[in-house]
Amino acid sequence: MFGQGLLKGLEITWGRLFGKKHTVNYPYKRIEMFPRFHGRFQLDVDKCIACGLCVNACPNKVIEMEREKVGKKQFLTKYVMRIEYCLFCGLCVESCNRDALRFTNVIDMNQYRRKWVRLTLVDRPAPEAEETPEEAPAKAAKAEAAAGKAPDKEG
Amino acid sequence: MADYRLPEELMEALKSKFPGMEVSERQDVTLPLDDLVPFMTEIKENPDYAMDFLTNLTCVDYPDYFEMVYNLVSFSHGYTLMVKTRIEDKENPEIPSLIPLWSGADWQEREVYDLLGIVFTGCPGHPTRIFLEENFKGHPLRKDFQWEGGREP
Amino acid sequence: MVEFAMHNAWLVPLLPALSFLIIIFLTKPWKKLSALVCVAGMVLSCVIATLAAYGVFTNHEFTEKPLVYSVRWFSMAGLNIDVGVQLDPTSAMMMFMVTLVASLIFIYATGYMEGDPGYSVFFSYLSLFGASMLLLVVSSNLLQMFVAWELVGLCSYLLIGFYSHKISAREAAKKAFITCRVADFGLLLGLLSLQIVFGTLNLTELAEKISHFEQYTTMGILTLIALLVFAGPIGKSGQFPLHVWLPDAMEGPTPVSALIHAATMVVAGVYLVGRTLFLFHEVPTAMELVAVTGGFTALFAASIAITQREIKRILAYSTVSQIGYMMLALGLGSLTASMFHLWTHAFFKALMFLCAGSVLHALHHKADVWEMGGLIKKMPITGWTFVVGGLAIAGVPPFAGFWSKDEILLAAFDTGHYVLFGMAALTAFMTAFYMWRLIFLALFGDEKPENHPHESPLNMTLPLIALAVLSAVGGLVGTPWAPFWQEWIFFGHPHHADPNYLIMIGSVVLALAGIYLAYNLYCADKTRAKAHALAERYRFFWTVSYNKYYIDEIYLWFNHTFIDGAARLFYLFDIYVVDGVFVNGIAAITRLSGEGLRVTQTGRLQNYALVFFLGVLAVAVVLAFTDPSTAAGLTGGVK
Amino acid sequence: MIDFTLTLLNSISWVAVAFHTLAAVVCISALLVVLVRNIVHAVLWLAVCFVSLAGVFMTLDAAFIAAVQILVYAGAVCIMVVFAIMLIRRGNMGETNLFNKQVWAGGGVAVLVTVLGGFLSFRIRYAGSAPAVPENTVDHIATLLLSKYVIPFEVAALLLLVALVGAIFLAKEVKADADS
Amino acid sequence: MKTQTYYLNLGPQHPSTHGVFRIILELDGEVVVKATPVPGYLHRGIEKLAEARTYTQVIPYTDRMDYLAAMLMNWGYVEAVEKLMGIEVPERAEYIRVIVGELSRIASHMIATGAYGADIGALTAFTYTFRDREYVIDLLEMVSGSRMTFSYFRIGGVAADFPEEFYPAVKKLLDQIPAMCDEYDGLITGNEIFQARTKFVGIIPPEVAVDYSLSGPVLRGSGVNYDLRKVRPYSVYDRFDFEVPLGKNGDCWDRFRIRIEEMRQSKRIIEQALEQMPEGPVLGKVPKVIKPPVGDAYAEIESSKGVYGCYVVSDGSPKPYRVHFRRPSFINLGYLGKLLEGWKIADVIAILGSIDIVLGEVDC
Amino acid sequence: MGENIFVDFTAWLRGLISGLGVPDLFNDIILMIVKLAAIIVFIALNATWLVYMERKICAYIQSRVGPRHHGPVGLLQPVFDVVKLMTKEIVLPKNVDLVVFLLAPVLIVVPPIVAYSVLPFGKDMVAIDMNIGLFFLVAVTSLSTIMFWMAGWASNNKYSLVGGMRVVAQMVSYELPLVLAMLGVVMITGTLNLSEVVNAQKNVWFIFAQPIAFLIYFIAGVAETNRPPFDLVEGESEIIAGPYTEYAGMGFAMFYGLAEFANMMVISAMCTVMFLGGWLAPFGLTFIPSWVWFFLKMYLVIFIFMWVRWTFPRIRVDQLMGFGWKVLVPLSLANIFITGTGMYIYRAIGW
Amino acid sequence: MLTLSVSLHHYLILAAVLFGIGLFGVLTKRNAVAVLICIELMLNAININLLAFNKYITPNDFIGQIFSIFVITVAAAEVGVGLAIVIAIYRNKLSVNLDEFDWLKW
Repeated sequence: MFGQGLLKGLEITWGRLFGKKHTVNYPYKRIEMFPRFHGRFQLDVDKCIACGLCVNACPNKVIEMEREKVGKKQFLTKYVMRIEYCLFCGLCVESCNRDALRFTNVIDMNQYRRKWVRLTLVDRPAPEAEETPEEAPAKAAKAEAAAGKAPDKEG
Repeated sequence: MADYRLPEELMEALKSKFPGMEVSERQDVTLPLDDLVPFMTEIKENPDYAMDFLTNLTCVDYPDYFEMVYNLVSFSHGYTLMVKTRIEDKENPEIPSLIPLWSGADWQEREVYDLLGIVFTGCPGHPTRIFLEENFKGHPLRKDFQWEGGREP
Repeated sequence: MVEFAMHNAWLVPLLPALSFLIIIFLTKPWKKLSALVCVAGMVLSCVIATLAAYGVFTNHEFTEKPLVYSVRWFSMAGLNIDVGVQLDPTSAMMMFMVTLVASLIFIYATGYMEGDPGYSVFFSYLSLFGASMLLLVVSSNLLQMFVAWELVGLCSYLLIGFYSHKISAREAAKKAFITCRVADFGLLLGLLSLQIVFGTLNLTELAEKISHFEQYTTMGILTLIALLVFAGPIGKSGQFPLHVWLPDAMEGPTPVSALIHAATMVVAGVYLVGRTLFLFHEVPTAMELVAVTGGFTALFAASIAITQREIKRILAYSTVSQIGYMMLALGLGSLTASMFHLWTHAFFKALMFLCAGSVLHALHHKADVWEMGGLIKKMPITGWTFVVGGLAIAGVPPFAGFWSKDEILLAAFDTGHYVLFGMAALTAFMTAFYMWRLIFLALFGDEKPENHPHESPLNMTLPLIALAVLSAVGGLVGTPWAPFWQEWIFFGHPHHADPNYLIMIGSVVLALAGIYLAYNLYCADKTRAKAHALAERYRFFWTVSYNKYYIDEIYLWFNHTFIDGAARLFYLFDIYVVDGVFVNGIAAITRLSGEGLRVTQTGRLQNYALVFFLGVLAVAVVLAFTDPSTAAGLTGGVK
Repeated sequence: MIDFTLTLLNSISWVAVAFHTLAAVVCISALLVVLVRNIVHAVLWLAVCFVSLAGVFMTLDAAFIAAVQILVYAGAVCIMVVFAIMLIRRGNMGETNLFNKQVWAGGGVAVLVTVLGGFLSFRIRYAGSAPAVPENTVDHIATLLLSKYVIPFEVAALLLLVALVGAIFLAKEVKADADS
Repeated sequence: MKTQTYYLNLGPQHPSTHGVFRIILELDGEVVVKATPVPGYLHRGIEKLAEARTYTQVIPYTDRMDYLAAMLMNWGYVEAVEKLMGIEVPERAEYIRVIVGELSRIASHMIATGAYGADIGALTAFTYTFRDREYVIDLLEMVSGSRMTFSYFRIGGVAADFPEEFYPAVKKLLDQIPAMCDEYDGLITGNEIFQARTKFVGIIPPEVAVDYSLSGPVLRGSGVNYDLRKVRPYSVYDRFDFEVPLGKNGDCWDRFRIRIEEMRQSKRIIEQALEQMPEGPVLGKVPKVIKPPVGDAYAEIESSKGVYGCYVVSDGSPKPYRVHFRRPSFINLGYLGKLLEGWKIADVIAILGSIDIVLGEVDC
Repeated sequence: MGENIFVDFTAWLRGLISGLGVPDLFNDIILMIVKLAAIIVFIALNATWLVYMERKICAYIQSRVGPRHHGPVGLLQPVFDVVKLMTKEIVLPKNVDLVVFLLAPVLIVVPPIVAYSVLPFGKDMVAIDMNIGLFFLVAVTSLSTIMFWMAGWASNNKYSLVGGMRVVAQMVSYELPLVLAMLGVVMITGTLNLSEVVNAQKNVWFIFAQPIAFLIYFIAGVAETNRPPFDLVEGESEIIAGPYTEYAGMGFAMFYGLAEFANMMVISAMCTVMFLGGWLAPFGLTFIPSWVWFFLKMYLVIFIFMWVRWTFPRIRVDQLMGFGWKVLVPLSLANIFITGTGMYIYRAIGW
Repeated sequence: MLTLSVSLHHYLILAAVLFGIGLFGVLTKRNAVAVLICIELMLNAININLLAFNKYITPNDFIGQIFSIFVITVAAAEVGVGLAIVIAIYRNKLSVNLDEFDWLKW
């Protein structure tokens, strides 16, 4: 009969009128994020060896890394993520051998101005060099080479 | 995985008909440019092949030539076939259009013209750009395409 | 019941007319329904006609005094035209015959026309024809009869040209129409003269007045009138020299040929002459002319029929010939014999046409008899009924044709027209010959392998069987030993001729001789060498006969020479005198004055409106300021 | 002074105020219909004119006619006209309601007609104050329409039907010719 | 008789073009005389970008094509690279791919359904499907960490195994999917007004559909049985029992209805996949730096919009020499101009919505 | 208590003014202005409330909760909306027909306001008790067509133009079944006076006596107010916003908020008066004032409007015209015929 | 002295003025639609007269009111047909300028 579908629709909406509401009163109430959520980056500075793998892994050249050689170790002085270009693909996190770079569940990365969006994870001066000449300089050089060899400038 | 390639005997028949064609080990067919339209007409119209569905059409810019790639499917037999042909003229690449055979080639050819600058002849209204604006200079997917700009470092 | 039928005989033409209207306006999209309406109308008419005929034939007084119901159609000073129904034995017989044959043919047509795109239209035409023909039959008035006469002509035209996609059909339709119009013109003149001279067209009054025509006119005028009136039948009944349209009319569908061009319409001429026999009776010259025309036509047409090849054409010439027979009988003053032959002829000729139609239907319209053969094995019902028809027309006793033909021969012999009698006898022989030639060629002999005939469906064969029965026994109403017919239908007084056994036996012998000759030439001899040899031997006669005596060609030549010449003359007159002086001269004057007035015609609406309102203003001012009461009246009438 | 004003004001009837205001609106909007250069504006002024005319009808104790006026003229006729204008739209609507060459002649005739009409209207004499119009006019009109004037009523209905069919026929597109 | 036509510029910013897409309509009254689709407002040059990335780095870019079914976009690309390199994918990874792919398909079809409802005017349906899609997206987020651009696939497998809490969640969702589909059916599909709007509108005859290389629900709506999962099963699709819903008339109604049916079928596939899923690694033996041999490969999968193909050319370096994507939305859109002729403005929306384009994919 | 609160207030005001020695004429005028102002305030208040109600109902139907941040449960949301819209810039596009463009949103609220003057809100609560009230109301509401058209025409935008065409076609077409449906009621009551129509429903509401007419009236009413499923005038997925495409700020608010809801209220109020017994109390619950009943019923109808709106898709323009002319008009004519026959039988039996 | 009474003459003069304006428009407008509009004005002037006479002279007969209903009916029909003709002409000539319609057949 004509109109059956119409009545059926009305019935469904009537049911929904008193049904469960799915709205969450954001920002006062938030949903739990899943552990794997790609939120704001977090860099465990102590774990980071400034190897530059993440820089290489990034498809969009988001990560800017500056390091200084302090003794036999590379010392991370600046680690900036240009989040405005970030794809949140997770390749950098995946590439990190030391588990230093991680995602958090924090989603509030929005800023009022575009230039504030940039995420500076580490910005510190290099400490005075503690002479540790027994470390192999070749390893560091290799790391530097890897860092320098950033992906080509895109066409 | 089942095999969806063209059976040997059919391939042999095609070979005898088009002597200029080369078949790779994956049964991909590479044709001289002149044989393209007769070959395509044959495999579309001949009920033994009945390649009625042009899945994909694209082009690759190799240093010495352009290579057109066509992926064809036959609904009735279930065959798939990849056909390639080379355009040696890098300055003014031209190739006959396949729109008369498969209307689905229309937009794909326009895309190839737009991004690689291959001119498809034989159809009115072509070539027309599809993505980029009409007065855009150059064809971005060519290897020699240079574009000034991009984001700040 | 019978009373009702007799007093409401007007229903007989009305019912088919109603079916015509119903089909045209309502049921046209539904083919079966249309056919049903058409057949039902005619069958109902048939029932009424049968009852009415029964009433007439059981009551003797109508022979003397016909039952007439009429109403005034229109009247002017000196001219009163009635329409009405006249029931007397002749019209009752005719009515019965027409409705019966028509019913059967309509039923037949439902099968024959199967699958035709114009199915419904065909049946609407058939209904219209039935109505017109019955109107003609029942007319009490010559003008009414003329109207019906023209209506049947129209239907004939429509039905001949029914296969309008065929050029030949269109041409034949035009030919029939024009030929009949030529004849009808004469008839119309005759009727007008009758009206002018006698002041009435009512049959009864006219009969009354013509019986003492000396009070009104002279013999010469009356002769002229009779000849003019006879022109109509010559055309409609296909008498020499206006017979040319009838064979061509076979282009129409076969039921049409059977109904219109064999059984009913073409005999309308005979019927008309029969109805107006009181006129001809007073004019011996005209009577002679009628008899001679009839006799000659009979012989002439029969001689053509001998050599024709197309099945329907042979039958058509046979029809012409048989109608000539009827005319001959009329000319001899024997209404009885004429009507009797009309009656029997209707049955067997309709039967033969329908059989021919059945054959054509089976052979997918292959018409040449030489290409047929052996059909009787594949189509037994059609074949055997055809044979019955053939026996009837050939005049083999006791089939119908024998009795009626015998009556005519007897009439000719009795009145002493021996030449005509000889012609009639010869015709009878030739009739038997050509008809059996047809039968032997088509039905017997070897089967042609390229033909795949099949028996027609039931709704086609049933009418055949019915008509075959009628052809077989239809003549028994008028045998010399039981002359019911002669008791009823006569002119003047009943004519009781004694049976002349000599003539009877002679005619049978002639018929059998014709059949035997045909058998000899066309059946016994499979190769038909003898027939070919005969044709070769009398090549001239064969050619002339086969080309129908070149009548059509003569007419064509006549047309080209005389009529076109006259037309050229009139054309010149029209160009120079009518156009040059009258038309263009007056136009030039008009144009000149128009050019002068054109300036005021701007074509702009608002311009006109402006002038219009100026006029209104002027009128209002005049009215308002001349007489206050007028102004008050203008503005509302309140003081 | 206040007393005088009050007396004056008390003497003014509702109807008089309404009539004069509405008459002014009617005349001005009608003039604008003729004078504005954009046909769309002309139609909108026409609507104003019709609505005010409905008001004038109200002052004539013809509320029913007033409603009919609004419904038919303002509601239907104006819509029809604007629809027609939309169908015969052109780029610039600014110059669509111009005068033709006979503007002075036409104006003269119109003024003459008006003056004559006004002059003639003063010739009418009627019994000073009008008798009261019955309260419920609709009943009377309905009764009359369906009894005494039933034939004109039906004829009018027929006329409307014929006009409807005619209008559809005239304005119908001939699709067969449109393929070129 | 002259009739005036006029041009109407539908888009690029029009609510019903599902993005930035423009159709130049030549109208006679409300009837479309000629329609010229103009894509390209979202062209980002992904194919060019891919030439400057390593093979792995291309994966996030494929997400940005059909961002409503990003998993499927990943899949086509990694399939092509795996074909090029001849990598064997672990079976568990294949099952994971099937599950997330079908979930992605469900999410995509939910959007198509709801957005089509919104196009036709039933806004409530739109919110319902988005509400339900959130639950699907939640699952995908659970495994991949993102809600839209998952980048979950890797060459040779997937990025990570399912977390433990995934299994009960997906079971719960699967139980709800029939009810969800019934709700859409009740609210939209069964609605007489909706049927009047979509039935026998925008009819694509099957032979035309094949001629124009249409695919996916658009092709199947015309009654052509061509679903790669059945016709040329890739991955492990040959192990599942499911049906390919087909349309009869090739009208908008068929195309729309097929998507709801496909949701139900996807649910069946996921159930079976969960049952059959073996244990094992989720990433195959892949070298650290992916350097395929010189050559080319073309692989196809059935995405939610149709046949999604990827053609990869390698010159032996770690970066692809050329990547081409055969995007179903783009090719399905190729017939739009012809299809729209003769329909009304409202039908334009209905037809465009029924093709279900994603502009990110069309413009690439 | 409450039953005669408005009537008493009017009487008191009249007494007060005449007590000041103001002539009757001006007393009338002042009262008129007061009534008019009351109606405008009433419409404005109701429209804001309806904006809120629509958003809430929409949200609830869509499993959301709707506005809830401004004021208790978001009650002040429409106020904020109004403030925002009033302070927004009125954008004047190029080449618009300026006067018409600006006049249209102002005039659009006039017909509903005028229509309210004859609506009986409660017992004896009617501004002008016209004896052709129903007819007057129909006539006045038909005027709003031209305002919509003005907006669509003046915008100089093709979407607006298409919307204008649609609005004219739709509103003119659906006026016919609307009026014809009401004719059934008029036939039964034999009067055009709305108060008498309400009084005639003392025994049985006309929704029970004229169910078909009610249905037709409801459908045509939805179409008259340009609401879904007949909202193809603004049909945002097709022609953006139809005639209002180019409007911003207050002009937009006049169309979308004020005019739409005012029209909807007129239609619902008419529905209440004609079919739902107007201000009559059901089940003898007369202790609740009549005007409360009136508003309850009116809001019930409005709720159904909203419910329907958020459930159904939009229909196409040819289907709209076809439905109006081929279904509703014949159906309403049949209803009139049935009503006439029924009345004849009724009288013949002589109950 | 200010008199603000209303009499029959007031209405008649209003009608005359309205009629005059309408007539002016009919005679001088170039646009066919405008001419139709002005004809409507003239018809309305007639209606004023009818109703005024009805009120002031025969208030109980309602002839004027009924007649004005007929006038309105006829006017509606006239506008419908008139506009249809205008549109038909426009389709053929792409013009509604009455000055160009000086042909009597096409």
